[in-house]
Amino acid sequence: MTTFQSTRSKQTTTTLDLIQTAMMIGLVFSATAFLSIKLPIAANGGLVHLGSAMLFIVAILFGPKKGALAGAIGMGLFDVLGGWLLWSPITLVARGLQGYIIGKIAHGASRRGRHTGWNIVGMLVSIPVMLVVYYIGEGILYGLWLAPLASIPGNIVQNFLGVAIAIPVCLALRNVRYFR
Amino acid sequence: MMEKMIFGRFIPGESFVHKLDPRAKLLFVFAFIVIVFIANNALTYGLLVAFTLVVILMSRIKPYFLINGLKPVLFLMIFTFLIHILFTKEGDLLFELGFVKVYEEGLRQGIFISLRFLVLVFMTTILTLTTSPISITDGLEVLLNPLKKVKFPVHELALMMSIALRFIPTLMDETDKIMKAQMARGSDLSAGSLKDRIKAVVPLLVPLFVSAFKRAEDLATAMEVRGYKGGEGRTRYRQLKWQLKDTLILVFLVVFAAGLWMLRG
Amino acid sequence: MAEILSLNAVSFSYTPDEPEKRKAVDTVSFSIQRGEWIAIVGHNGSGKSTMAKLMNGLLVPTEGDIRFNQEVLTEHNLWDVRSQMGMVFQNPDNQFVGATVQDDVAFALENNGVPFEEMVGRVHEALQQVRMDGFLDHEPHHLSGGQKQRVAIAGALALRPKLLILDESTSMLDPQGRQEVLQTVMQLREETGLTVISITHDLEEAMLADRVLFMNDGKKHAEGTPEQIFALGDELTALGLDLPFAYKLSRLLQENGVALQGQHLTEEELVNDIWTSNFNK
Amino acid sequence: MDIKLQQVAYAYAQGTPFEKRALFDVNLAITSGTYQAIIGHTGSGKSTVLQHFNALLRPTAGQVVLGSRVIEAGKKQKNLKEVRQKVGIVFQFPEHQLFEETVLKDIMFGPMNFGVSAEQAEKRARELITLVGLPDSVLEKSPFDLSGGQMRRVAIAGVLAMQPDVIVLDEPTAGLDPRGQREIMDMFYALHKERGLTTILVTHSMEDAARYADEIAIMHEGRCVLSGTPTALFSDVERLRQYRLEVPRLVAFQHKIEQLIGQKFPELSLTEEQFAKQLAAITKAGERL
Ligand SMILES: Nc1ncnc2c1ncn2[C@@H]1O[C@H](COP(=O)(O)OP(=O)(O)OP(=O)(O)O)[C@@H](O)[C@H]1O
Ligand SMILES: Nc1ncnc2c1ncn2[C@@H]1O[C@H](COP(=O)(O)OP(=O)(O)OP(=O)(O)O)[C@@H](O)[C@H]1O
Ligand SMILES: [Mg+2]
Ligand SMILES: [Mg+2]
Repeated sequence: MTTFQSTRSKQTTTTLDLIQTAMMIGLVFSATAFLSIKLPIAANGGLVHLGSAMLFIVAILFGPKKGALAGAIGMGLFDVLGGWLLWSPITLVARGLQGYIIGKIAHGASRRGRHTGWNIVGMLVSIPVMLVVYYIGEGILYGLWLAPLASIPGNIVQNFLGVAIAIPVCLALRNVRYFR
Repeated sequence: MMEKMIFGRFIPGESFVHKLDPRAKLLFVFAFIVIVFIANNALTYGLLVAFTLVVILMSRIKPYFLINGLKPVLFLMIFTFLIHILFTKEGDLLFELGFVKVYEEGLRQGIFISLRFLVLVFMTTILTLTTSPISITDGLEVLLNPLKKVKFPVHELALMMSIALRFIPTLMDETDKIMKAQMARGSDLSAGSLKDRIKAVVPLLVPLFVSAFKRAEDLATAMEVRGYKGGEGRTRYRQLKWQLKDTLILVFLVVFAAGLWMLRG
Repeated sequence: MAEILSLNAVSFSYTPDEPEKRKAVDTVSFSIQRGEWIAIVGHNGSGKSTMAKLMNGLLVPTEGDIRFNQEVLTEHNLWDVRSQMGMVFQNPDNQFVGATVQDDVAFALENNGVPFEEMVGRVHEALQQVRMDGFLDHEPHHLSGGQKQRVAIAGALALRPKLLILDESTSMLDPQGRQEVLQTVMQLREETGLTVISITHDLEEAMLADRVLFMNDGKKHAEGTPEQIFALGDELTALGLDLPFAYKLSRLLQENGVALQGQHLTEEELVNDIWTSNFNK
Repeated sequence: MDIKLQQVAYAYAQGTPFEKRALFDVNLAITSGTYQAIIGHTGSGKSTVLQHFNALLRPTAGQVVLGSRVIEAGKKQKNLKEVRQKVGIVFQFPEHQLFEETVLKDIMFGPMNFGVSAEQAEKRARELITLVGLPDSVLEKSPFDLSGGQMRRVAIAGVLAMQPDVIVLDEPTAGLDPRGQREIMDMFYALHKERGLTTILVTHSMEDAARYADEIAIMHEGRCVLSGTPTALFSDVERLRQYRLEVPRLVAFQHKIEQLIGQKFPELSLTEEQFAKQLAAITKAGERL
């Protein structure tokens, strides 16, 4: 009976892991594509998508592996389908790294994403990494080292908005049975 | 409603390009991205543009959709164009406007880089306009298959992608519903100060996560009940058919690339 | 008739470390014969879904055992048993795996390694059985709830199961969708002799069954033909269920002084009794 | 608060290639204090209509009059909050809107968004939790630790806490067991009677429409094709069929009995009690003859 239980639950967990990751990819994609809030400031026309926020939350809740996959695939897929195919390799690396770093720091030393301070550290550390990857990637793409600077302010705004949203949402989700 | 916008990028059709195998199209586009960088003079860039035009014609995509696809990158194109014009200071001075000096080489580079961008964006847009997301996933899965040898989880990745795609419209509907329910309770993402708006995200995202999580549980259960136990021993229902024309267009692309190589300056 | 499935003193607890908490399923035993239609009824949280999950090994009993075709369900025969047991859940959206209708129906076949050529035939056959063969390439978000549930049934049928479990498969549907699904199941049973277990709150649905299991707080409260179960009367309402239309009405009529012979479960019986006892004297 | 829809049309995704017209020329007037049911085949536009009742959707043509507010197509609207506070909506599966740490906070969320003080909101929450049939002790629990039926009740309390004048219900009992369904429907009916709450119920259950509603409107393919009292509407079986709807089971049963005995009942029965009384009267009259 005990072996039955363990083999069964092993398959169940791998399947569930897979599907959870798929759902998180879907969430990151959706937030990138359709969810945005309007900022009073004019960067990016004022409309900032919530993809980064969603990615941060996923990485904090589920750790580095799912964080990296959700970021890389969720946003990479958005590039592929949304007409930004050329940028997708950059996104894949930048967002994958971001998810990984946040997840790693938030889940380091058995913190399991429950330590708000470390979660913030994770997010803050990931931001420059993302900016650098985009800078280098776009530099190669455009054949210029000046043009990619243009996307930095927008990216910064979007990332900091992500931090501002991820903090309260993660605090709230901690109380939910499924995420305890 | 929102769902249709993303998948709306794919426009079903019966053209030659639509009917190509997604693997062929993916390989074609990846190769094309590299080939574009061969061009370096007026002749080769001209050929690239002509080639792209032929593909556009063959795809029978209405120009409206292509132009639409261009919109998001238009700003970038203009921006790079200007940067080249302003900062490349080689060749003859063409004209001077106050402190702005435009050199021949700058103009040339500006035009070339913009053209390169344009053909790349058109070509990639055509791929997404003529290939359904699920075919793209199928194509990628098969192309990545050799990586299974090095234990790369190709099946899992493809399954995750296809399930994510399958659930995006559902998640969007859900988002819409939750947003409306919270709006009816007086919380609004699109009103108030920045702080208010950020606060209004919590009542939206928390239920969205909870529901996505429940869906994952339900779906995993349903999959297991239907005998899902990983990628091993599975057969495939979606079959891709490689046809002669798929080989031909790739051969043609190689010939084209060779031609470009010989004609480059 | 041969037994297809039985539960023998099965208990299950989601929180085994807290024995003081109520078990979700508490020493339940029953047996189902081939070709039977069994309805399981009971209030929200009475343990119906837990029982369904125990039946195909998604959960493992903390006590007792489950037999399929007289064989105890273990890790060794688990996947084999699952391939003979189809299951359709409540939420039509959360069980649609494929990108299109035909992909979804093929999913179980792919998992079981059925070769491509055979799959095509079986997918078409299964979709014909639920009358969804005109929808091969439709995507899930363009289908109604009832259509999705029929696709889910086809997905189970493709493996040619012996037993079909419906866990409140009609409860999220509108009346028409519900009717579509029920009719599909009834027709299937006639054509193929499929064994059906339907978990439901809908009494009219339960009336279709050969036998009804009435669950209360994880325990089997009663078992019998629909007539026997609905004859329990107020016990049903006290434990969260409702009374069938004809039963409720015949009681009210008697309270109001209309002469009737007794209780009635079906409309026809009631109509006949009203006629014979009052107008055809 | 009276509600009036005048020549209301609505199209989803208007102005895009995916435009989908869901309402055409809907006219509907709901007098303050009425219990109004809206029935119709799936996809007929019921949910779309009800989102106009508190300006979650704004008409693409025509106008919606909500008390003293007029919401007109094409005009910018300011301060819709005021309307939203007066019209509470219980959506289908309302438990999906729960998000707070505790049940108490979740119930307080709505009123506090509308400027009610914390003390006042808490007082309402404590009152309402009993009203929806839950023990006080759940107030301190996380809503996600409750059962499905309990979550549903908490979500309903969260809408009632805004103390709306009008309550709109979109199939509020879907998925509950029969007892739960009855309890919830009876609770809304009691609120309607005791507090004079205007109640708008969207339902697939002809039985509920017959039992509770003063007025019923039928939606069909984006139009409001018929409205009237339950008795009037359910007398015309053929007409309902046309809109792919059935009469309540009891009404069909009455027709059957009427045919059998060759005699019409004095009126159409909308509740079992009413039917029993009428039949009893007929049989007694028969005996006396
Ligand atoms: N995953 C779970 N973890 C902990 N407890 C659970 C879980 N699922 C169900 N339960 C509990 O087990 C009991 C039986 O639940 P079950 O879902 O089997 O009831 P049900 O009869 O199917 O109810 P419904 O009619 O609402 O579907 C309930 O008390 C429920 O709270
Ligand atoms: N967000 C949306 N985007 C596009 N079309 C929609 C949207 N919501 C509803 N529709 C369409 O509008 C029409 C009316 O839908 P509505 O949801 O109002 O119907 P309903 O009467 O509430 O149906 P049901 O009984 O199934 O709840 C349908 O054809 C539906 O497909
Ligand atoms: Mg259940
Ligand atoms: Mg609706």
